Amino acid sequence: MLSSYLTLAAILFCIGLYGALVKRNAVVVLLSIELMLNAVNLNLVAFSKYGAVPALSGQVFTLFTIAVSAAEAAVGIAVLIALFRARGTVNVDEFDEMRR
Amino acid sequence: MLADIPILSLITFSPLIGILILLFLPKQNSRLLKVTAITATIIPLALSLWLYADYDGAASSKSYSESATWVNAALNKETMPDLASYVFKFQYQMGIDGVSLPLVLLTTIVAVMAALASVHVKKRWKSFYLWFLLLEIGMLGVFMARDVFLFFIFFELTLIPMFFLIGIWGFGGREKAANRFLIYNGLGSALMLMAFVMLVMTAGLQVDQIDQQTQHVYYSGSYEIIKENMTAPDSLVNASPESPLYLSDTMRWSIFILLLIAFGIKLPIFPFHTWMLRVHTEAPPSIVMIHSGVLLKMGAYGLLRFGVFLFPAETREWAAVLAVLGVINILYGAILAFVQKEFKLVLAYSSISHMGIVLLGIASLNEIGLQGAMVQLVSHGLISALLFLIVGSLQERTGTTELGELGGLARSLPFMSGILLAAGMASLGLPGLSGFIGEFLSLLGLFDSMKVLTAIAVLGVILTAVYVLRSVLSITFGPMPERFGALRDARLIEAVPMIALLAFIILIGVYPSVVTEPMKHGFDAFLQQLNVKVGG
Amino acid sequence: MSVDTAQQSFQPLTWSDAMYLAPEWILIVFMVVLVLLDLALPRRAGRNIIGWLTLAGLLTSLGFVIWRVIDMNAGADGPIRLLGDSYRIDAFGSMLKIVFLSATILIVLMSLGTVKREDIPDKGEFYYLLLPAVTGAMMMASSGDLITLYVGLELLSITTYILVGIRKHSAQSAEGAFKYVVTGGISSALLLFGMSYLYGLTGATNLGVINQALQMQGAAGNIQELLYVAFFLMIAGFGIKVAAAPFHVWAPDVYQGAPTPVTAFLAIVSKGAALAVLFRITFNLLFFMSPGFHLGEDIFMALLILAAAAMIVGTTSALRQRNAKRLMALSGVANAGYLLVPIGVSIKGLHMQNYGEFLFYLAAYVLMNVGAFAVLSVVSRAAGHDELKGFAGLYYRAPWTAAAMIVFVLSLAGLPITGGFFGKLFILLGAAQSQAYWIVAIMVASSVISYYFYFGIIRQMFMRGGGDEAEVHMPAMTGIAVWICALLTIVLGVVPGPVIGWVNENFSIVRDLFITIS
Amino acid sequence: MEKYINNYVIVTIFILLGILLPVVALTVGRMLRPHKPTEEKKTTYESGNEPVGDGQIRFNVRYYLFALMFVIFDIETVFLYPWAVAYNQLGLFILVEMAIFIGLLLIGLTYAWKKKVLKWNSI
Amino acid sequence: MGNWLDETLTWGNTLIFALWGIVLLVLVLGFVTYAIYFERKVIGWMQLRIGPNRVGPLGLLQTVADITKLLIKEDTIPRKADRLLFILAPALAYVPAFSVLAVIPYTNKLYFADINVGVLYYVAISGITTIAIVLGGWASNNKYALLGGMRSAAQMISYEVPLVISVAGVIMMSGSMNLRTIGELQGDWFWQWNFLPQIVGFIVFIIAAVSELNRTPFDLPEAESELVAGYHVEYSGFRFAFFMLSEYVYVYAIAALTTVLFLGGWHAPVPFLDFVPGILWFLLKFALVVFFLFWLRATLPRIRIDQLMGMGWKVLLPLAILNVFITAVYLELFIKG
Repeated sequence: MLSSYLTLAAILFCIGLYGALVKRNAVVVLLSIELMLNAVNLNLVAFSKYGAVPALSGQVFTLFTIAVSAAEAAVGIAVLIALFRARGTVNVDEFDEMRR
Repeated sequence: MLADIPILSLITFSPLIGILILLFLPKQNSRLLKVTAITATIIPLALSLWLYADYDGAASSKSYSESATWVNAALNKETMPDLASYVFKFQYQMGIDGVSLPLVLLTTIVAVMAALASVHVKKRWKSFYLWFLLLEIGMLGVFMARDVFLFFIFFELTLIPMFFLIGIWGFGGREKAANRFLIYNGLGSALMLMAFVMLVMTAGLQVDQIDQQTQHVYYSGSYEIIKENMTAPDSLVNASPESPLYLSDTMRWSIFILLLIAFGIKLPIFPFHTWMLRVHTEAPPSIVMIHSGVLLKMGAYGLLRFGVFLFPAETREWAAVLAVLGVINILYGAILAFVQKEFKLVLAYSSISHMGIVLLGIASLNEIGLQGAMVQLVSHGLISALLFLIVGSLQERTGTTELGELGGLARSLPFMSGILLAAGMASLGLPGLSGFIGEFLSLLGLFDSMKVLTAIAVLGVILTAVYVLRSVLSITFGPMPERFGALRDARLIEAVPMIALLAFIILIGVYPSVVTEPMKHGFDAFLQQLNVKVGG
Repeated sequence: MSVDTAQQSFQPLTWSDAMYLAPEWILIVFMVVLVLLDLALPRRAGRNIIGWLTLAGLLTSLGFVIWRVIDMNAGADGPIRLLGDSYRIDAFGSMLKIVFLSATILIVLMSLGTVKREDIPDKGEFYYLLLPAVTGAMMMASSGDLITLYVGLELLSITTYILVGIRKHSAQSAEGAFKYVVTGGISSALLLFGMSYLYGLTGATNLGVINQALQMQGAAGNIQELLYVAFFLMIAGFGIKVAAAPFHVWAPDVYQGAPTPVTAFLAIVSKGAALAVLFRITFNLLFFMSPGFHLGEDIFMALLILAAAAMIVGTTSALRQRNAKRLMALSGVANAGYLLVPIGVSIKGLHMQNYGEFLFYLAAYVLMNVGAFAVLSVVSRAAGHDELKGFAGLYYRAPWTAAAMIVFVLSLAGLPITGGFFGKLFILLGAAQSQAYWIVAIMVASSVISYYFYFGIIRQMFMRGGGDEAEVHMPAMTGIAVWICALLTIVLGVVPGPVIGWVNENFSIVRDLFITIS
Repeated sequence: MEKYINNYVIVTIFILLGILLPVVALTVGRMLRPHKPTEEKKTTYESGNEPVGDGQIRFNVRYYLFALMFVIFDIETVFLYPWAVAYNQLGLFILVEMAIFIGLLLIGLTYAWKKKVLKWNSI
Repeated sequence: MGNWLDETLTWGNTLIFALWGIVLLVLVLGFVTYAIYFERKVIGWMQLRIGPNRVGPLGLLQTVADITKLLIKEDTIPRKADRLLFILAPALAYVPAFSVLAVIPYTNKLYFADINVGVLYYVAISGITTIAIVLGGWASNNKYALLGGMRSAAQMISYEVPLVISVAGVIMMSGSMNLRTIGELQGDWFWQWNFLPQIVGFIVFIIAAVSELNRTPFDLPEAESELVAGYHVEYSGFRFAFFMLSEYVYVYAIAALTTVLFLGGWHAPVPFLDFVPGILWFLLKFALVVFFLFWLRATLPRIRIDQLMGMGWKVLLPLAILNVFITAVYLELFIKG
């Protein structure tokens, strides 16, 4: 039971990491990060229920993770809006103002 | 009498008086600034002469040591409850002996001469002299520090002023020269620091037994403690491989080689010399006087004190290597000096060549050779200071130092040409002048142990004569370009240091005991140590 | 087991506990008041009053922290443990808090002089957002539980995301903020993923309990691989947060995009807090290991390798940098490497003053960095850009500022007699005492390489420019910050003994660093 | 334990039924309904005018702001609900804690209000 | 139903659960059919019209005819539409609408899933519908549809917040998120039901619920005068029917939820009326709520969008939070030991 949850979480995490590093669309990048965080949540909840040492703290941790990732997403989107206003694009490749 | 006052600190920090006064002087009044600065350099000279007069061999070196705890940082001793204290002790410890005294004197003399020669400086006098005096503090401190970290701090203290002095007041390529100087010497001092850190954390541990239970344990950078621990056969460093402080052979060799490279860069030893050429050509002449006259000696001094004295066995094993390096230096320097078209570069390579002789003297590992190395240090310091003093004056007048463009100056500048000739003679080792004594003693010392190398080295000395004569003669004699006809000979402010330096050169040449006398028994302990090691 | 521990570890906060949290409360209360004040003040009114009040809040909080430290040193009660050890008020945390608060105070001081409404439209927000950010850093320093640790981390991160992008009409600022959000998000995801495994394998989030579980299970050896995965994920996460190579790529862009005071905050408080947490976690979790179980050694070695990479990459890539802020970012990468060394060498043989070394260098780093950034902000204001050539001829334009900058540069380069020198020296000595000579060599080498670009600033100030550039006006508050930093840098360089001695004597590894469950 | 699983089996069944109905209905519908596409039928509807430009226009940023507000306040309930459930069993301090928590959120709301995030002025 | 839940899971049991689900599905479809009829009749009555009266006796088959018409109507998908999402959206709108019904209890004995986080489940699943609406608007590639979808999303998320927070008061009163427990714990007298002690929460809940349903006076997303028909302008045939269907299923769900949360569920208003079975009381209250919703539609005009958003954030949200506090303080003072 546990291992299937863990595998799913690991796969989600890897997809998220891949997306965050590779995707061009800034919104997709943010989504990928959320995906990674959700993989974490899955892990935590699975462990708290089926882990070797089941304990409630994992679910508490999940609540915090959810809340914090929401705040992070909110700030991320806000920043992205500001950036879109300034640059008119959400293509990550074009965010190279400072390398020039 | 002198022993009652902290004379060493006084000497070292006396330029500080100058700095403080200079800070409050107006920026534009160059004359006032110069006079103040020159006066400020005379104070340490006077004090060091006094010290020299009072110095009485190895016996009095003890009475001149000063020591105070600077940093006393408690270390965490949580798991060692029975310790009364566990600290890292970093002391302000100054001392003097036969090896450092001549160099201190050399420093103060050259500093005065360089200050006099600095009249050529054209801009930003105030900061020039501030850095200059700071540099002097650093140099004096290096020769007197008896704590490895204090030594390191003074060593680094010479780095920063030099960087500014070269970078602001130098010639065309000054910034590059300053950078090179900084990086190479920084590298050298970093390696040195690494070696020191390794030394202190092993050989620097000292346990003071207060009574049966209580112990004071401290790490110290004190040279005496390190030397004691390094050389005593039953110390924690040497005795048992189980001790956490034990220095294995690999460690010893690593530290030794680190130090060799560190000071080798400063000296400079052959592959590490490139930085110095640029400094010689780009730095302002008065700074080159100091650089060539004193700073290079710091390398030799450090090698002697920390490399050779702390690692007698390793030195013994590598004496041949050192000697070979010395010979390479001599020949390489001489040959390249021969083909240079720029007088400053000739002098730069000549410095490399002469420093090779110092290495030979050290490699001989006997009293004569070591004394020779010391005399060579002092003598080369004076000679190169003199040569660069003249170069500075020449360059100011003719605007060039290319050998091809100079010539026949004996006619328009008879006095300076005369001095130049004399300096050249000293440099090539004419008997009766200081250069001869240094080379002769070093080679004599080396001849005892390595005859073939000595022979090759002598070849190098002959080459020296060739390139020195070639360049000096081509400047003083031969056809004179038209435009040099109306040059003014040395002014008083230039003539005084020239004559003074020449006087010192002759004095050492005629009466070498002024240098060798203080160090008469300076090497005894070391040589004894060496023999014990070899014997046992 | 599960229900019992959950019941036991659940200890609600009480009123008396809440009093111990006074420094944090004060910051939060000030923030709330300032938010409301900012909203209430008319649009046209100046916002400097908010800056001053922020300063007041920080000072009050600092006062309470110091009082707590003195109070705790006087008694022998041991640390104060709140909520089942998830929040600990001990010397480890309190001393770091002093550093963080002081750094923030200096940053606010420098901002009072240089932050103008033209470039930061929401000046009020800029000031009061520093308060939750530093609260987050303080939480991180005090936490003994993965959850509080994470919440603190994110409180710090999220507020700094906003701070980086606070010049909302500037494309650079927004771009920097976006990059920071993305890397920050990835880093916290990595961190959390590692933590989730750690939690899963031990069933606890409390560091002390995890340690115990690891000790018991470590010998069994059947979970080693996952533990390695967990720790390496966490190291990667922290690596991004502290901007240690190879996880540093974001730093130059973000530092350049952010307003200078924020850059200083990122370089100092963010980095310091992440390092502090790393310190606490590694020592707590990995220190007592069963024989035959090399996790601890391997992780400490990995940290040292990370440190080495940071030092080498940071210094070498700074060599070709022409932008002062990017340069400082890369210098920060190298400094993260130096600060990782006392963590990575761990406690070996006679060497156990890691915390003293760490804290001393951190303090020196705070001073020299705030100073350098303060000068940079003034200079770039005069030049209109933050390229290195803005420093050209500073000697003619503002000789005293140039002199102060020399102090900072020397300290950054690790030359005597400055705080930076002794900071590095103590770290070197510690590493040598642990016989990690190779890291000593790398540290020393990277210091030398760094001379080149640090002295590049000096070259610009003293050897370039002919004095025809615009006059540099040093605002009074920034000037005060600069001179406080310069003087303290020198003081740390002249008398480092009392400082590091005080830390070493009042910091007990067993009492203040390790979380032991009773 | 059985009850726990059974409950979620029911939930799953409901979800499956929810999916099934559209699938079935649309499939059945496909058999019944005519299929005579013309170009005109497939144009986008703009009240009978020729459609102008693309339909997926850039819309007001305000929507995003509301989305942000929603995210923040909705997440609040993640903490609010467990708190509400456990409220009767815990002491006074839990009220204070939640007061602080909600107080901070209200300040956030005030902030948004004051910064005119909540003001709707166009489509 | 309750006793099935305690048994070990077998294929047989699963089948039984599935059958019960289908029964409910049929009932709900029936409800929707006649709710529409009822709505038209009620509104007609209120507007002094007759309402549907042609198809079947009393027009009872009117809705059936409508549905049949939709079923056999040609289904067009605009060329510019994003085909996959366009097809997906109606189904996605409907699935959560039906799924939330799983947790609603009808009496103490009659319920389906009895999960401990019932309220949370309802809130979480119903949120998905918002996505479906935005998706439908976006996939249509039509300006009106997009704006309708965005407005709808903005409205729904804005009102979800007060909706969710207003329930917190009820949860505090019962100390549980299980809907059955919440229903059960409400007292025997009608003034002990949650709607009176929680009057603020109740009002906020009702308003927010109406808005969640996109019904008048909050039916801006479908404002014909401004947006043609809102997010489903491009939909026709049975795809359109599913949007409508989910709206009416939500009417069912909300009415049932209101009954359970605030109106005492299956309890009789006074103890002596206990002899009437609980399910009848439930249906009565349920019908009342449904009627109330239709009544609103006939009575109130549509409000402006700025008023709508302003009311959600500036009035309902603070009120809901205030309600939580009042409840907390009340419980602190009078109930907690």
